[in-house]
Amino acid sequence: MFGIFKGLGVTFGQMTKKKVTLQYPDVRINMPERYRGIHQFIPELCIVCNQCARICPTDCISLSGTRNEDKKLRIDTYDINFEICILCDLCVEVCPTEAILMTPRFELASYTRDELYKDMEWLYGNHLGEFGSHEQAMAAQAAREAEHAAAAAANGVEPGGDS
Amino acid sequence: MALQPFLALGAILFAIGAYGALTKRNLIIVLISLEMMLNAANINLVAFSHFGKTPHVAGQVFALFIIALGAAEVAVGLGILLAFFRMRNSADVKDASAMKW
Amino acid sequence: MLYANAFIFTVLFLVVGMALPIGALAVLGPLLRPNRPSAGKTATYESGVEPVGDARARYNVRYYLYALLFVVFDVEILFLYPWAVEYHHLGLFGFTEMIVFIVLLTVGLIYAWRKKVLEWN
Amino acid sequence: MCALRSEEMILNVGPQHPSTHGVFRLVVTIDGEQIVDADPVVGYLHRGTEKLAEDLQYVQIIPYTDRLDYVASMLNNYALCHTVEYALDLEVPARAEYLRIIVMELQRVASHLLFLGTYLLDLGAMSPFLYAFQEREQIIMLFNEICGARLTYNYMRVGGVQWDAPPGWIEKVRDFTAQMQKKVPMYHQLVTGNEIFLNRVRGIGVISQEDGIAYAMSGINLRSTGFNWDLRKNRPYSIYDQFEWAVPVGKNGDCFDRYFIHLQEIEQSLNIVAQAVERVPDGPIIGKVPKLVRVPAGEYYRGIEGARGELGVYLVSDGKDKPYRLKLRRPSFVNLQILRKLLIGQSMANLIAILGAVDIVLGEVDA
Amino acid sequence: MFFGMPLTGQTVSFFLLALLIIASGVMLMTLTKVMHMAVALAGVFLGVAGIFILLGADFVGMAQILVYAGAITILMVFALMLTQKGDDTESPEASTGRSLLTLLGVVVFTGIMLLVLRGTTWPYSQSAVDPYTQPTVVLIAQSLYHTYTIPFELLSLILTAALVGSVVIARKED
Amino acid sequence: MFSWQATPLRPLTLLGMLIGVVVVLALVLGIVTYLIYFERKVIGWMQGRIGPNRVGPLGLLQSVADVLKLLIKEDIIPANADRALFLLAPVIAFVPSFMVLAVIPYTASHIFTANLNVGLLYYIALSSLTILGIVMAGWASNNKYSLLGGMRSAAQMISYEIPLGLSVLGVVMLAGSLNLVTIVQHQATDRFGWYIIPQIIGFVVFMIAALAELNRTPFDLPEAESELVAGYFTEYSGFRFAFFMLSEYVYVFAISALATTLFLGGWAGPFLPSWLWFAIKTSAIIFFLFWVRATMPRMRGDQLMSFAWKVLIPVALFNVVLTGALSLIG
Amino acid sequence: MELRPDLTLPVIEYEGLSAEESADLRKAGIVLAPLEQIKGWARSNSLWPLSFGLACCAIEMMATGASHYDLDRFGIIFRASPRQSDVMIVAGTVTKKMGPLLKRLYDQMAEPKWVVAMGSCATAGGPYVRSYSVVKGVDQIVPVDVYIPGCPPSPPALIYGLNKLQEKIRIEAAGKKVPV
Ligand code: SF4
Ligand code: SF4
Ligand code: SF4
Repeated sequence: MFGIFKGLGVTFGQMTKKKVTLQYPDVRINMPERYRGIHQFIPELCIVCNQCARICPTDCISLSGTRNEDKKLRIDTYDINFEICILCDLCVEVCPTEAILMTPRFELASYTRDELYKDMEWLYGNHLGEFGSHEQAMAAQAAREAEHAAAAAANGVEPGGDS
Repeated sequence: MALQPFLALGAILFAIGAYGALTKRNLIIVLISLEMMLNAANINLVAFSHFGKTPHVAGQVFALFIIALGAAEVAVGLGILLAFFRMRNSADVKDASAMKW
Repeated sequence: MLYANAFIFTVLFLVVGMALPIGALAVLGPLLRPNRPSAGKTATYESGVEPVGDARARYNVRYYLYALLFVVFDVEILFLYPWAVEYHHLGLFGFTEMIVFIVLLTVGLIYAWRKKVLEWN
Repeated sequence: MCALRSEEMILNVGPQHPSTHGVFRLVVTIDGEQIVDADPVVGYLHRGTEKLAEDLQYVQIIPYTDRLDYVASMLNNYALCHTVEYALDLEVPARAEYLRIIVMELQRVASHLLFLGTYLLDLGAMSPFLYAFQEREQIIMLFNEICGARLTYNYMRVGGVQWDAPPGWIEKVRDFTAQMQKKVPMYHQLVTGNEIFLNRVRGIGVISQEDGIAYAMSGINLRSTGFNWDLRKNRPYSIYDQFEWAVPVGKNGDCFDRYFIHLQEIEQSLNIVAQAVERVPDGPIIGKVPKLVRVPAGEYYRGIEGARGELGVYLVSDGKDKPYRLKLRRPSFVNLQILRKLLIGQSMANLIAILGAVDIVLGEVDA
Repeated sequence: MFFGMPLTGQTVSFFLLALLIIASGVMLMTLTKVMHMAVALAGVFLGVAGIFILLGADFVGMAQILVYAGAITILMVFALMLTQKGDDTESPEASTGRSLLTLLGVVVFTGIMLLVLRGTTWPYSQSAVDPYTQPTVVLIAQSLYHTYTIPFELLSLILTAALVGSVVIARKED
Repeated sequence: MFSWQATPLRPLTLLGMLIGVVVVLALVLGIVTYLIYFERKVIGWMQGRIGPNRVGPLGLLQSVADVLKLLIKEDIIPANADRALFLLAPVIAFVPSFMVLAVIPYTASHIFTANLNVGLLYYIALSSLTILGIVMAGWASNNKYSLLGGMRSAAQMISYEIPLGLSVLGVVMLAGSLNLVTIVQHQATDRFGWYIIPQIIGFVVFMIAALAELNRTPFDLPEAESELVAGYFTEYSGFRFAFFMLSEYVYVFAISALATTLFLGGWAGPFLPSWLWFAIKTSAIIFFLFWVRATMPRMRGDQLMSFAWKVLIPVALFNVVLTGALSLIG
Repeated sequence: MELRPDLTLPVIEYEGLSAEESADLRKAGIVLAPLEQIKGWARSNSLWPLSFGLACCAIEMMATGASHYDLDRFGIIFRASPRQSDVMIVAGTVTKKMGPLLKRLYDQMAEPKWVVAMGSCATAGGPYVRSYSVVKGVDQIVPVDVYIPGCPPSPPALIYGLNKLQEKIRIEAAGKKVPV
C-alpha cells in the first residue's frame, strides 16, 4: 500500500518544482551552434565543384555554373529542395570552401510544397530572415522578450527558462 | 386526486404486461413483461397505502418486498433461461415448450 | 404538500437537463455544424483497417454474472438503508436482525467467491 | 455445452492504435476478454533501407542507419561503422572510441528512458512518461550540442566520429550523469514500488530461457530470463573491456524483470559514462581513412549490443565503394517472433503489458 | 376540470406519467429491436417510480429506480447481449391470429377491469396520515423491522437462495 | 429571504425554482469548464509542464475554446450504428448526472437544493441510470472497441456501486437520516465532528469506489486509451462526445460535493460564508482526484473487479457492523 | 543561452491584412467579430491531433508533447480516435502499404479537419524518395495544409508549423486566403 503513497509524494513534490517548459514561440529557443538547420549558401565562395550535389543521399541539391572569362567557374543557380533534404550535413562536410553552411534556423513550415524549393538568393539571405540586418533582428527579439517577461510578471507565471 | 386513476393505470399496465407475456417469443422479453405486471401490482399497493380506508405504510413495505422478490425472480428466471439457452442455443418460447431437457 | 416542492424541483432538473442536450444537439447544432457524411466517413473505425465481422457478438457470461450479483446486492443495500436510518431506535434487536441479514448475504458472496464467479478468467 | 461462451471476435489492434508504438498491427482473435490467437502484421513501415543502401556510398548509408531504430541512432551508426572498420581493419583513435562510448551509452539510457515512459503510458500512468522524457530531453540536448541533431545524428564515420566534443561538453555530460544517477531512485519510488503496477507486470508474459534461446532472442528480453548474454561482455568490441560494469539479469523472464532490467541498465550505462568522461584522452577524432571508402571484396558480419538486442550488420562487398548487399539483423524484428506465443491464452489487458515489454521499434522491425 | 378531475399539479403529473408508462409499454410491445425494448423498459420503470413518488412513497420510488431502472434493466441488457446475435430483432409473431386473439382478450379484460373500477366506490379517507409529517423511510423502517421481521429475514434467505441458484445454473458448464 | 421550499406551488414559485435550476445549470457548466482547465493545469504542474496558457489570460479560455470547437464540429453517425440509440445514449448518460445535483446542499440556505428525505438514495439511484447510457453507447456504435469499453464500463460501475452504497451506510447510521441537509446539520453537532473521523473506513471505501464510478485512473479501464482507443465513446464525435465528457466531469463535481456533504461537514465552517466553505472542501477532493490521476497506472480488468468484490465490499460490510457495534456500546 | 542574432523570428504578415490585423490574429485574442471569426478562434485554439505516429518523426512529436515543449500550452491534446480529432499530423514515412489506411483514417475524421505533413518523408518521401515502397508525399493521398520540412523537424519546428496551421485557420475564418 505504501508504494502508492510514495508515488503520490513524488508527483506532489514535482508540483512545486520549477517547470521545464520552454516558452517557444514567446521566448526564442536558441539551438546550439552546431545545430543542423536550414542551409545558407554563399555564392562568392562556391567553386562549382559539384561535390555537395554528388554526396547528397537524396539528390536534393541542383546547381549549375558557367566558366568566366578568367577561366574560373561561377555559380549560376543553386537550389536545395527542402521537401526531401534530410539535413544530414554531408554536403557541408564535403564542401571544400565552406560555401554551403548550416544555420540554426528551423522555422520553415509552409502552406505549399513549392515554397520549400529554395533558390540561391533565398539561401544566401537565409540567416537574415525577414530582417534587413542582424541589428534589426536582435532588436525585435529583445523587444519581444521584454514584452513577454512583462506579461509573465503580470500574470505571476514563471517564464519558462532553459533547463 | 382519487384512487381510481391509479388503479386504472395499474390495470392497463398489467394488461400490457399480460399481452407481452402471452405473445412474445423471446423468453427475456416474456420475463420483462412479467416484471411489468409486478410493477402494475405495486402501483395498486402503493395507491392503497396512500388512499386506503386506513392509510398505512404497510402497502409501501409490501411494494418493497415485491421489488425484492422481482429481483430474485429475474435472477433465477434469467439463470434458467441461460441454462436453456446453453442447451438449445435459442431463447425462443417455441423451443422451450418441448421441455425435454 | 410543501415537501412535494422538492420533487418538483428535481423534475425541473430533469426538464432543464433534457433541454440542454436537445437544444445543443438538435436545435443549435444543425445551424452551426458542417455536415458532410460520406461512405468513408461513416464507415466503422477500427485502427484504420476494415473491421472483420460484426461487433455485436455474444459476450462473455462473466459480465452477466457480475450484473446478477449486482442485482442481489443492490436489493440488500436497499433494505439496509431504512435500517440504518432507524438504527438508533432499533437497538440491539435491530442490530442482531441486521447481522442475520448480512451474514446470509455474505454466505451468498462467499459462495460466489468459492465458485469463482468473482474470477475474471 | 459451449453455446454460452461468447463468440470469437477478430479485433485489429493497430496500425493506428495508441499502444502499438508505431504502425504495428496485431490481429487478435478474442473470446470475451481472452486472446485465442494473435497474428502480428508487419510491413507498414517497410522503407527498403537495405535495398537503398546498395546504391549508396558507405558515408551516405550512415544517415539511413539513423532511421532504423530511431530511438537509438548512435548505436546503429556504430554498428555500420564498426563493420566497415572491421572489414577495412582500421584503427580508431582513442579519443574517438571514448566519444563513441559516451554517446552510445547515453543513447542507451535515452532509449531505455523512452521505453520506460511509453511502457508506463501504456499501463495508464502519465507522469512517468513525462518525467522520463524530461531526462531524455537532456541527453538529446547533449547530442544536439555535439552533432547538431536531436534524433538522427549521423555522428559516426568510418574510422572515428565526425565532430569533436565542443568545449565544456564533457563537463556537461559529467554533471548530467551524476544528476541522473540520483534520479533513478525516483523512478523506483514512483513506479517500482507501486502495487498497481506490480500487479500488472509480475508473472505476466513469462519467457522461459529455452524459448528465449530457441526464438533467437537477444538483449533485455533474453537477459530477463536469467541468461547472461551481453555482446559487450561476451564478444567485446570497442573499449568496453576497459570499464567496470555489470550485466543485470533477471530471474523470471516476466514483464517486471524486463522493466527492472531496463532501469538497472540505465544505471550501468551511466556507470560506464561516468568512468569514460574521466579518462577521455586527447588526440584525433578520426583515423586515416581514404576519402572514398572501398571495402575489399568479401563477406563481413559484426554484431553489437544494441538497445534492444544483438544489432548485426552483414556486409557483402565486391570491392566497390558501395555495398553489394547489406543485411541488417534487427533485434526488434527477431524478438517480435515470440509475441504470438506469449499472447495466446492471455487476457486483453495483458496484451498491452506484454506487447510493451517486448519493446519493439517499428523502424527496426520493418526496416 | 380535466377528465372529471380538478386540474392540479398532481393531476397533470399523473397524466404525464401515465402517458409515459403506457407509451413505453406499448413501445415495448411493438418495437422490433430488442435493445430498443430495453430502453422502453427503463421508461416504464421510471414512470412507475414517478407514480410512487406522486403517491408520497418516495422511498419506494427510489427503490424502484435503484432496483428496476438501474439494476434489472442492466441485467436484462446483459442477458440480451449474451443470447442475441448481431442486431437481433424480435421476430414478427409467427401466428398473427393468436396474438390478435390475445390482444382482443387483453383489451376485453382491461375494459371489464376499468368498468369495475369505475363502478366500485372505494372507501377512502383523505385525512388519516399525512405521509410527510415523518419521513417515509422512518415509517417503513419501523414497520419493516418491528412488524415484518419474519418476512424480512425470509427475504434475505430468498435473495441468497436466488443468488446461489442462479450462479449454479448459469455456471453449470465449468 | 425568498425560498420556494415553503411556498405553495404557484406560477411564481415555479418560476423561482426554474431560475434556481437554470442558475445551477449555468454554474455547473462553468464549473465543468474550469474543472477541465484545472485538471490540465494540475496534471501539467505535476509533470513539470505549464499546461494551457495561451488562450486568454493564463489560458483561462482554453476550455471555452474546446467546448465551442466541439459545438461546431461535425458529428458523425456511423452507418452501421443503431441510429436511434446512438443519438439517445449521450442524453441518457448526461441527464442523470445533472439531476443528482438537485439534492446537494451547497449552502446553509437551500435555495438550490431539493431537501429530499431520501436525498442520499436519490443520488445513488439516479447515478446508476448513467450506466444504461454507457452500455447503449457502446452497443449502438457497433464498434468493437466501443462495445468492449461499454461492457467493461458497465461491469465496473455496477460492481463499485455496491461498495459505494455500503460505505455511506455508516454515515446514515450516525445521522439517522438519508436527508443530506440533515446529515450536514448532524455533523455540526456530532461529538466526533465531521464524519470523516468516525467513518474513516467508510470514507476510504467511498473515495475508492467514487474513483471507480467516475472511470478515473487507476480505474479508467473502460476508456483505457492504450487498449480500447477511447472506450465506449470511440465513435462519438463533436458535441455528442462532449456530452459524455460533460457528464463525466459533472459526476466528478457531484461526487466530490457528495463526499464533502457526507464526510467533510458540507457547507459548515467558521468565519467564511457557507458556500465558500463548500467550494473549498469540494475543491480539495477534486484536487485529490486529479492528483491520483497524475500518479497512478491503470489497474487490470480482472484485478479491478475482484478488488471491488473481494476487498471493498467485505470492508464496507465490516464498517457497517463496526459502526453498529460501536454505537451500541457508546 | 545567449541571444543569437542570426536567428529569424517567426513573424508572419498576412497578405491583405494590415499589420495590426495580423498582430491580432497572431495574438489569438477573441476577435470580436462575426461568427465565422469566433469559429476560427475556437477551432484554432483547440486543435486535437490524432495520435498517430508512423516513424522517427513520431518520437519528436512525442517529445513536443512532453514537458519541455508542452503542446498542451496551445490547447493541443492528442486523441486516440479519429472521430474526436481535428488534425492529423502525419509524422513519418507513409509506405504504400500504409497509404490506404491513412486515407481511411482521414476519411473518418469529423469536419473540419486538417493535415500537417511533418518531416520530409511525409512531405515528399524524404530520404526514401527513391525507395520502391514509399509514397512520395502524403499529399498524394490526403490534402495537406502545412508542410514542415526537416528530418525530423525539431519540436520547436513542429510548434512553428502548428502555429502556422492555427494562423491559417484564423485567416480562412476571416474570409481571406493564406498567402502562398
Ligand atoms: S543536408 Fe544532406 S540531404 Fe540536405 S542537401 Fe545536404 S547532403 Fe543533401
Ligand atoms: S561543394 Fe561547395 S564549392 Fe562545391 S559546388 Fe557545392 S557548395 Fe559549391
Ligand atoms: S522525415 Fe526523417 S525523421 Fe521523419 S520519418 Fe522520415 S526519415 Fe524519419
